[in-house]
Amino acid sequence: MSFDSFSEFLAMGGHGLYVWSSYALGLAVMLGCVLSPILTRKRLITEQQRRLRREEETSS
Amino acid sequence: MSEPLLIVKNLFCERDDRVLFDQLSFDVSAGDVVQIEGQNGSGKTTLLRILGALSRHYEGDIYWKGTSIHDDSLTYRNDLLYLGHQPGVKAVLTPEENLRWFMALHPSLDVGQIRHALTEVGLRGFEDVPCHMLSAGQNRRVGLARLYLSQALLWILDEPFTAIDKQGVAAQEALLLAHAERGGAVILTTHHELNLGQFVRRVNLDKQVGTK
Amino acid sequence: MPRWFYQLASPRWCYQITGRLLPGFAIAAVLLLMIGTVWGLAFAPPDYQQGNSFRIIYLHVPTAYMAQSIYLTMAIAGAIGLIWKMKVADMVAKSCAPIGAALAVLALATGAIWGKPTWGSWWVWDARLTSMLILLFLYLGVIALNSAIESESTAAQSTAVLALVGLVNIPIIKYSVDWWNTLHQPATFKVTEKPAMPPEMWIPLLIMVIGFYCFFAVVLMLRLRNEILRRERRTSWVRELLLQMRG
Amino acid sequence: MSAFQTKKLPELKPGFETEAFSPGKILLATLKRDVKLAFRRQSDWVNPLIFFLMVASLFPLGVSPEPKLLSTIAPGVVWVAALLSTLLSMDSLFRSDFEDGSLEQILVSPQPLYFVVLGKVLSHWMMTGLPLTLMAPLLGVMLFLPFEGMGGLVLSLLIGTPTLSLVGGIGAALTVGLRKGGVLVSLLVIPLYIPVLIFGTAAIEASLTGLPVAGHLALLGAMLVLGLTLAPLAIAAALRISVSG
Repeated sequence: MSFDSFSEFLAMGGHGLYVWSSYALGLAVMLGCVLSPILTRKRLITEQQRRLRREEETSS
Repeated sequence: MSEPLLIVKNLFCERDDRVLFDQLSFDVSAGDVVQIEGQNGSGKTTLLRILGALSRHYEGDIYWKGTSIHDDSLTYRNDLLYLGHQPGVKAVLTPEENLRWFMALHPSLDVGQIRHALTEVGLRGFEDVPCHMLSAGQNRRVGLARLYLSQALLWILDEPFTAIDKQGVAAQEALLLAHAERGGAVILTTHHELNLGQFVRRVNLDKQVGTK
Repeated sequence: MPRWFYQLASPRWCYQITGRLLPGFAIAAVLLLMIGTVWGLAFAPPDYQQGNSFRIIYLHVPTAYMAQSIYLTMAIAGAIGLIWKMKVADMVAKSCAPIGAALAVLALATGAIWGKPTWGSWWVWDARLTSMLILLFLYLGVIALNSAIESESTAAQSTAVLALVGLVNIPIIKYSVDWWNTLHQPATFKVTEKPAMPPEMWIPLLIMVIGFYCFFAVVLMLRLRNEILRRERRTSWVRELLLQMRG
Repeated sequence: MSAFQTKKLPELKPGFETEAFSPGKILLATLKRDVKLAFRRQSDWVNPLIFFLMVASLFPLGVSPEPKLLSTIAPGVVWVAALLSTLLSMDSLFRSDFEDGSLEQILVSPQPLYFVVLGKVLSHWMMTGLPLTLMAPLLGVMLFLPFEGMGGLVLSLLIGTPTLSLVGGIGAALTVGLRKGGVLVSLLVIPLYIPVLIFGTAAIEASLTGLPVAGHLALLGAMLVLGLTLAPLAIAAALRISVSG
């Protein structure tokens, strides 16, 4: 551990704002990267199931 | 009979989620005039572009003299004359200059024949007029003049008679026939009722659509 | 061609195998990134010149590195799609571009934030940052071209050509920017060029890089599976899959 | 049948075309044709030149008319203006051929596309890059570029602008089938232009400070050689893809 206390850890030797905003940004971008395809998948599947249902109705 | 020149095997093509044709097979021999029929949007132009090796959005095989057209595309293009939807005529050039460019692309043809070809399509006296001053039909004729110059075995013509008057159409039909008689082959689409009677073979694309 | 190559070419097989691989890679990514971050933030010693702001490199360097290797992946996948007409390769190439662009943006942003305490300004025309900016431009071009072309296969082929042209250009761009930088800039110290980085500094960096590779794999597979589903929606196996999901 | 006038066509000679073909001939023919076309449509090549002049004259107005400042930014300004006006003319390289069907005719002809493409790009350069190079000293004077820099300016543009045409041709070929290709070409191509810009301006700066210019020009030349060999291949592939779509 290179920090003596938690508050020092947060302060990052006066550069806390820079370090923490970087990591927050990183987390946000990475979450976005993961969430966007998951949401796309959900939308895609509902769309296609709606299409399937429509086709079943028209064919029956 | 000898081997067919062009063999089309199990062609499948899909556009915008729509199957245009599936399991389409036919062949073309020397002396054939083949008309591709079908409603608007049935894929006539697409098929001609595929046959002209311009589009590769298909599955299946096309053979020219026994080899796939993409394996030996140079031989195929040597034997091919393709006239597309657009006549390929530059508006700012004169008919003669346009044909000279065609001759540059096919360097072994005889440049001296240009005047003769233009006369044949009824453009005598218009050799030096820029094409944008000519009518749509005359522009089309500039494109068709290539038929008189070409030494290609296979002609692929997409709506060659668009904007051409009745006399012109009759002359062109005779030309297609003459080409077939000298051992060439023609594949074309047209909305005109061809007066070639028994000489024409028809490939209908409409039947392709309904098949599941 | 070996058998797995043909199998890989089958979207259906690809969908199934990625489905099986996903959880493993996801767990690995989360673990590695967490270990690397905690180690880098809390346990690695501070840099003797920059103090604690150097801890940003645990994010900046891996993302910058990933942005480059994703471009390489994209170009290679594009080339495979172009040469062997392999649909899955096209889809991989298409899925790569947005991930690479996102990581390039992240690398630029963290670089800028790191620059403020280090150089005293948000943006410095440093060789690395400038190259990264140009890489981002290349990504944006690829994405723009892909979205401008309606036909899927034409879009895939065109972007593959563009990606390959970009790939040939990247070394030229890099060389010219490095050279331009030394011409115009007084030399600034660079943290990554310091000869002796102690192991407790670079081991977490290595862990982060591997973690980011896993992360890339996860996002790539997620995107790839969407692409497969969308493009293969008319096939019977997707239909069955949809029916199963309905329960 | 009797309705037809009988037609006579010359006999077909199989394998007739394969005999004669030379890359030099088709390159020259393409060059001639495209230069002729450009001369008939003056705006195609005059407009980018006017644009070049106008962009360069915006800088004194936008930055400052102070000679000292202008002379320091002059190399960059002239090069950026040259780059932008090349881009402006890039979109039309294949577009008219695509629209009137000439491009299809080229693709189905038995000519190697490489040389036709090379001919088109060279003629494009002759109608944009070359006049830009000849006009550049005028801009240099307007921007107070010292006389020592003129040699570097003209030479760097002379060697650098063909590369711009070659690389831009790739962008033009990729977007030729699209309705709104114009801005897209710039997006695709600008990042690829950066090395040319860097070494082009560096050559001018070197000649200003009396340093040897040859090294920079050699690098520009190397890029040109690389472009001449690889760009037509990429353009040809891109054209086939675009027309196929």
